[in-house]
Amino acid sequence: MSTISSPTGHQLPEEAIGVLSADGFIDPTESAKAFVDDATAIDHERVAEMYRLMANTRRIDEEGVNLQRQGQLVLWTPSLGQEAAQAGAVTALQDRDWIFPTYREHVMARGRGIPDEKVFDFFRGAVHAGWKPSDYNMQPYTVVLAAQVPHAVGYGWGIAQQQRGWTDARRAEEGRVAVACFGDGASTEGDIHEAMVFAASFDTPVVFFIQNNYWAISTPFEVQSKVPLFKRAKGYGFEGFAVDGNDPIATAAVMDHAVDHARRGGGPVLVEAHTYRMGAHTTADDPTKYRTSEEESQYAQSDPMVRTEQYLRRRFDYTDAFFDEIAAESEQLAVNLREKIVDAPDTISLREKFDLVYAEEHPLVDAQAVAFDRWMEDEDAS
Amino acid sequence: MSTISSPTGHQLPEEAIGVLSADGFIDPTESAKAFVDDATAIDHERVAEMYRLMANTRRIDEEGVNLQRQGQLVLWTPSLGQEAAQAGAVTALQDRDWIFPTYREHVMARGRGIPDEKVFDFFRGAVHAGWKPSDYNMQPYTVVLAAQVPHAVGYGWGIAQQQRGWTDARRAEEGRVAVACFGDGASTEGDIHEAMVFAASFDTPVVFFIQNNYWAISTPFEVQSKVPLFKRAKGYGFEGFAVDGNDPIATAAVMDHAVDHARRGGGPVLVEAHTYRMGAHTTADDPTKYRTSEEESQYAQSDPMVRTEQYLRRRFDYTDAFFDEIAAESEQLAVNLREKIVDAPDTISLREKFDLVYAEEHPLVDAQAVAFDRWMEDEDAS
Amino acid sequence: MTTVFDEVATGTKKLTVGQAVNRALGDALATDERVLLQGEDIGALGGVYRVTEGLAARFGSDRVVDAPLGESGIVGTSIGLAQAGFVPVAEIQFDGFVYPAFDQIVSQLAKMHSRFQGSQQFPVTIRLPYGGGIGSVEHHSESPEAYFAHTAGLKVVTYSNAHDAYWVTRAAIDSADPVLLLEPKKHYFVRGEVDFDVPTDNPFATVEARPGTDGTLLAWGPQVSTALAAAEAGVEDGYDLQVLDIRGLSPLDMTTIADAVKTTGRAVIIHESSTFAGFGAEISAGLMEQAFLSLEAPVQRVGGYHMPYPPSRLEQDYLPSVDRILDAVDETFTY
Amino acid sequence: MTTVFDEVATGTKKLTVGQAVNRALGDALATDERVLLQGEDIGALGGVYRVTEGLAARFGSDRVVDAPLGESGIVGTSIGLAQAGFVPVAEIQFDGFVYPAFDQIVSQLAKMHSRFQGSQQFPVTIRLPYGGGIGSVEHHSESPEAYFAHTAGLKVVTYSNAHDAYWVTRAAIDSADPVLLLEPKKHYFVRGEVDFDVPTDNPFATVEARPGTDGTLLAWGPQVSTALAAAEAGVEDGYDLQVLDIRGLSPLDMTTIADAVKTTGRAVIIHESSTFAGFGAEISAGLMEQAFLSLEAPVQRVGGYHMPYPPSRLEQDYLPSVDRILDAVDETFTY
Ligand SMILES: Cc1ncc(C[n+]2csc(CCOP(=O)(O)OP(=O)(O)O)c2C)c(N)n1
Ligand SMILES: Cc1ncc(C[n+]2csc(CCOP(=O)(O)OP(=O)(O)O)c2C)c(N)n1
Ligand SMILES: [Mg+2]
Ligand SMILES: [Mg+2]
Repeated sequence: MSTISSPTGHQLPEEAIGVLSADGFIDPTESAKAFVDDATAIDHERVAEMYRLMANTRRIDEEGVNLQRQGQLVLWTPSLGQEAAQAGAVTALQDRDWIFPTYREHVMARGRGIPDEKVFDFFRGAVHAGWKPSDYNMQPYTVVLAAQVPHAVGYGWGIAQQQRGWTDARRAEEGRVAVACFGDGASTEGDIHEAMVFAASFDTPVVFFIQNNYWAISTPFEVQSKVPLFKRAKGYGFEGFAVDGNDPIATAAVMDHAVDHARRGGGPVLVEAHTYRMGAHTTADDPTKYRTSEEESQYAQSDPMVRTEQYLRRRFDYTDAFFDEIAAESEQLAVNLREKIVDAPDTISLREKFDLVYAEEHPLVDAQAVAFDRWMEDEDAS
Repeated sequence: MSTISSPTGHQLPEEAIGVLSADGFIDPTESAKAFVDDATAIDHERVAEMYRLMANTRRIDEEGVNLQRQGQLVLWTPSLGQEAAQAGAVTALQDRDWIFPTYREHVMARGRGIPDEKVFDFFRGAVHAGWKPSDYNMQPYTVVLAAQVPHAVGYGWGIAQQQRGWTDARRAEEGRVAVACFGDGASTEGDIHEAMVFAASFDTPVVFFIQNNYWAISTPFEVQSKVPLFKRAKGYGFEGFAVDGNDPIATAAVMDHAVDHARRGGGPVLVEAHTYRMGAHTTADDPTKYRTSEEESQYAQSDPMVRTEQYLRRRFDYTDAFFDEIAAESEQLAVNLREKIVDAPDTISLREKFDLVYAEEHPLVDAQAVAFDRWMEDEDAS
Repeated sequence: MTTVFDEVATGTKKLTVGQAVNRALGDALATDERVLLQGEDIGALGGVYRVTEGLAARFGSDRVVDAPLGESGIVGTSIGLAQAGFVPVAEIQFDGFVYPAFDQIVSQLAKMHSRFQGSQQFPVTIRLPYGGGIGSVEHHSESPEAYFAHTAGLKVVTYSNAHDAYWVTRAAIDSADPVLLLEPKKHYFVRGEVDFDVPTDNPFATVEARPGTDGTLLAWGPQVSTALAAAEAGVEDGYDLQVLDIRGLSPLDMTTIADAVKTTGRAVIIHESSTFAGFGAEISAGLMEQAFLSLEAPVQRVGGYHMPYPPSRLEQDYLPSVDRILDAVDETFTY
Repeated sequence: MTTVFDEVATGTKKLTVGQAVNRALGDALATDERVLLQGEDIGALGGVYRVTEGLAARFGSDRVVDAPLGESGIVGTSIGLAQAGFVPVAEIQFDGFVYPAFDQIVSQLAKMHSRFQGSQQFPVTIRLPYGGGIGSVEHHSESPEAYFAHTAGLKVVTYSNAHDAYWVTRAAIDSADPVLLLEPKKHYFVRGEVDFDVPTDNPFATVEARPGTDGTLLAWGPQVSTALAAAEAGVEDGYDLQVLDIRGLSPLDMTTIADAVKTTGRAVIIHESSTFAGFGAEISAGLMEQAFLSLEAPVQRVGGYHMPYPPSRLEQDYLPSVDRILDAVDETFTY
């Protein structure tokens, strides 16, 4: 059983659903009963796909740190250690579902087929939004903590209205779900609460997907809450689950259930994936200031990628060939990315930004744009 | 048992602690077990005092409505129907404890000895704050919903720090508690959530006292939540109780427990008093637009004042003499109030307000005050 | 108070401002099925001012929705509704209760179009009854326009009469951009002629409410009537004062304003909130930049004092008055 | 980055702005036991800019408190802490994260003293690192001063160098009124001389950062250095430009400003946020009112454009620059 007790005292809550041990054996937690069959029934293709997403992203993540050190990025937010949680979540969704991420959902972005360089355009300060949301049914990364969560609920409210009167069959075929991602730190923001109230009130098809990685920059989870966050759900009248977020099949099974529940019109669900931020908060952060290397190395032992690899090997007889191929593929992705990112030009100029402030005309913006043009010409001339 | 099922479908939650039937007999609810002894042990003096607070306030409340109709007030917020809840709460406190009210805690204000005219100064538009908070250890009425609740938590945090290291005996003698009042509607505001997180995080001696009167102006409780609000507490890691707020001794006993728990350093507690707003939201409101007279008359049957009177008569043999005396006293209070309020002058001038914007000097305010003086002189001259 | 209308309005009618808003909302709901209203108490009650009366009954409680009591939630979910293809019209019950939604308005709604590089529109309208002089308690009489007009990405508009109430509201809902629609609540019960023929001018432009040659009074929303009264009273003092009714604060029709003041040479700006760093400062600074050589005297500001909006018994001393405005006009004639 | 000091500062020292703030906070904690710091990550980490480094270790995690992640909670509980007798100093991590606390700041904290008729003081300081040019992601580079300066009851102050960082911070904490303390974060690592002798002037006053006779550049916080660079560069163009460093935005030292501009006759106001309804408008309007007859040319504003703060690769085109400032100076000489 994959219980972790950390130096700061955290431990998977007893209600947490976990199926795999840290070394990839099937060893369900007490609370996993209802999910063991579903989790272990997940076919090897999906587990392999999760592994691929995790491995590819981890390599790109590493590249994010490198590129930032080399001055190519203004910032990078590692997803290191949280890959299983995200892979479980994103593979539970249909393409038509919408994801409302924080700034760390790199595995989910990959799961949506968003090209790495679009994600990186954000981190190299070229744009505020790396991709066109409707191309991938994924909202761009939001930086203000929790702010995207009411958006997800509003979106869910809208689709609930559009789907009113649909048959169960049609819901299953065409029904959409919104997934609102946030972290343990963000859970304290008032917007999370209002979002949950609205979601419950309007029976919106929203899954609140919390990655509790036990840290909000330097602030340990204990400062935000003394009890796990899945317990909040009951207070709003919907169901909440705690899952071992470093266990890909447990997370996938619980997310499958949550998404299905929402899709059928059952209203919101909360899933708290207990994971760990193995890296720094961002490249600007220095975790040695606030946590011990013992804690870090302890969590390294529950590395979700190792666990997934072990499971594939043990249960599905995956061999080196597969893992080598993924490693090579990941390496190639990193090479491709570097090529696209290193010394890449601006994707948009400030002049073009003038035209994006409003959809309609705005005389002041227009006048400033004209002045800006003139100014730029003068500058070029001088 | 005093369960109420309303046209809009509300019913006391099964977890609600109730001791008295609607006609004042001892008839505890299932969930009342742990509190029956304490509730029935409340001595007749306290019950009588609660009755006095309730009756006095109800008469003044009526006068509030009258005075508003007569153009003497800009607004009045009736507490009609919520008197038992407030009486139970305020009599559970020591004078040194602090109350952070909404705009409807008239029984609590009376319990604190705040003169009626000070409360009314607010409602006649003379001041924003009717009384000096530190004179009564009660913050003035706050109009922005929920905004006072983080203040209560901050205050509780402060006193928790000041009381660190105190012995249990000293806590019992001198320890202070903050009571944060809010309604079912306000419970949706993000500030309530952040306040609860902070309270839990810092183990503050705060009692969250919700008067769930089932309406937020025209919005029924069902829009805010499909489950009772006391259930929120568990999600933050502290205890929550539902109580029949129209039962004075149940409310008193539960509040005694909550206050005691907080005072001993046990951290926050939530008490949801289920009551009913028998009157209009304010004198500007028209409840016929959104609720039926059947609903109103059904709730009239659980009038907390009737219930308290019946209990005093049945259990403690109180007779007409007592009730007549209170009625006469209440009448006299109303007469006194009218005298003080009708056509009362301003308590403060705009000129004096200039000096209250900042505690320290502010050249702009000073300059404006000088200009204002000059202007007023000119006006008087012309 | 409000009559309930069944068809999209045509012709000309005498309505109160509140009725005109009601009609505008009804017509928007009737003509565009994407329109969805949400707010506290806007359903069965019809809003605390009855401005949405009858709309829930006519269009269903799915399209005219009583929201839970969270302003940030109201604006935040409106953003999501827009992403799902709706045209949300959110009501915030009073001026003083808009601040809990400040982040969602200023940092999210206003920035989304620019953040998303124009790939998605956010046609959210936020209706905000504002202004004082209504004898109410704290937080019910504020004029927060300066906080919002500074915010790029947001349009901020208002009006002063029933006709404009109808057309500014329609235009706000039609706008592809988010609009903060400031409703002068003390005028809800003031009656005026509404012409339902589609107007030829831009409903957000600044218009002349009264011609005049000696000086220009600049006002918006609830203070246009005070400005008009001052201009009227000024006749006795020998002043022929022009009054401009500023409907769009952002975009601000600075061309019309500057042209007018260039002609009269004198200007007094009137608004209810504190003058310090208030929206009047922008107009004064704009006139400095665009009409400097034509100014006979410094532009004056008449507004609230640098204090929180006072208790209602004191509000008449706080608010701009005819006398204070004429005093400021006098001041411009000392130059 | 920051050295940890053990005693209250004396004499003169060369420190970065961040170190000066650290020292000011430490000295305040050491001299007044009512002082309590709270904010996100200010404890063990010492703040994301290490400005509070060492303080939790020195004064205990009871007085230097890692707050849960809710800005409204941080400000709201600070109000309650003040009621319990504390002198709270709350940090909001970045400019763009202050808006969730807007209601508690603008509608509660700022109004409490007036609401309570002066019966209670609210000496809460809100430290807010602000401003751009630091190459960061969205919401980390904003200048929200206009939103706050308009708010009566609040003091809004800033500074541009290490010496003032120390004394403005001390004065903010000492103030009996709530203070929004805007910290120019791009200067945290800029070093300067700090004189720890108690200053004789008012730390919130406007001071001359450079004398000059041809025109006055007005700036605050992060833009004072740009103004000084422009004045320096202006020498080549034959301009002798004065630079004023505005430390208090509210109260604004308008007397010093007007007197200076009366002498030079020309003024350019420089700030980072959008000029439209920005704080520069207040200064321009104030000069209109108080220096009209001395103005040789309209006061100019150089600031951000009317758009959300852009992605960092574009920020140098967005921010005021020496060239744009000198262009505005040129403009004043066309009159
Ligand atoms: C409203 C707001 N406040 C503060 C910040 C600064 N900040 C960025 S990330 C972060 C910690 C977030 O922690 P958590 O929600 O647990 O997510 P994680 O970073 O661990 O994925 C903070 C305080 C912010 N982005 N938004
Ligand atoms: C932030 C905010 N939003 C809206 C309002 C307007 N308003 C005043 S009272 C009220 C209903 C409050 O309901 P509830 O909290 O249940 O308290 P009750 O009035 O029933 O005692 C509303 C919407 C307000 N005062 N503050
Ligand atoms: Mg986290
Ligand atoms: Mg209620």
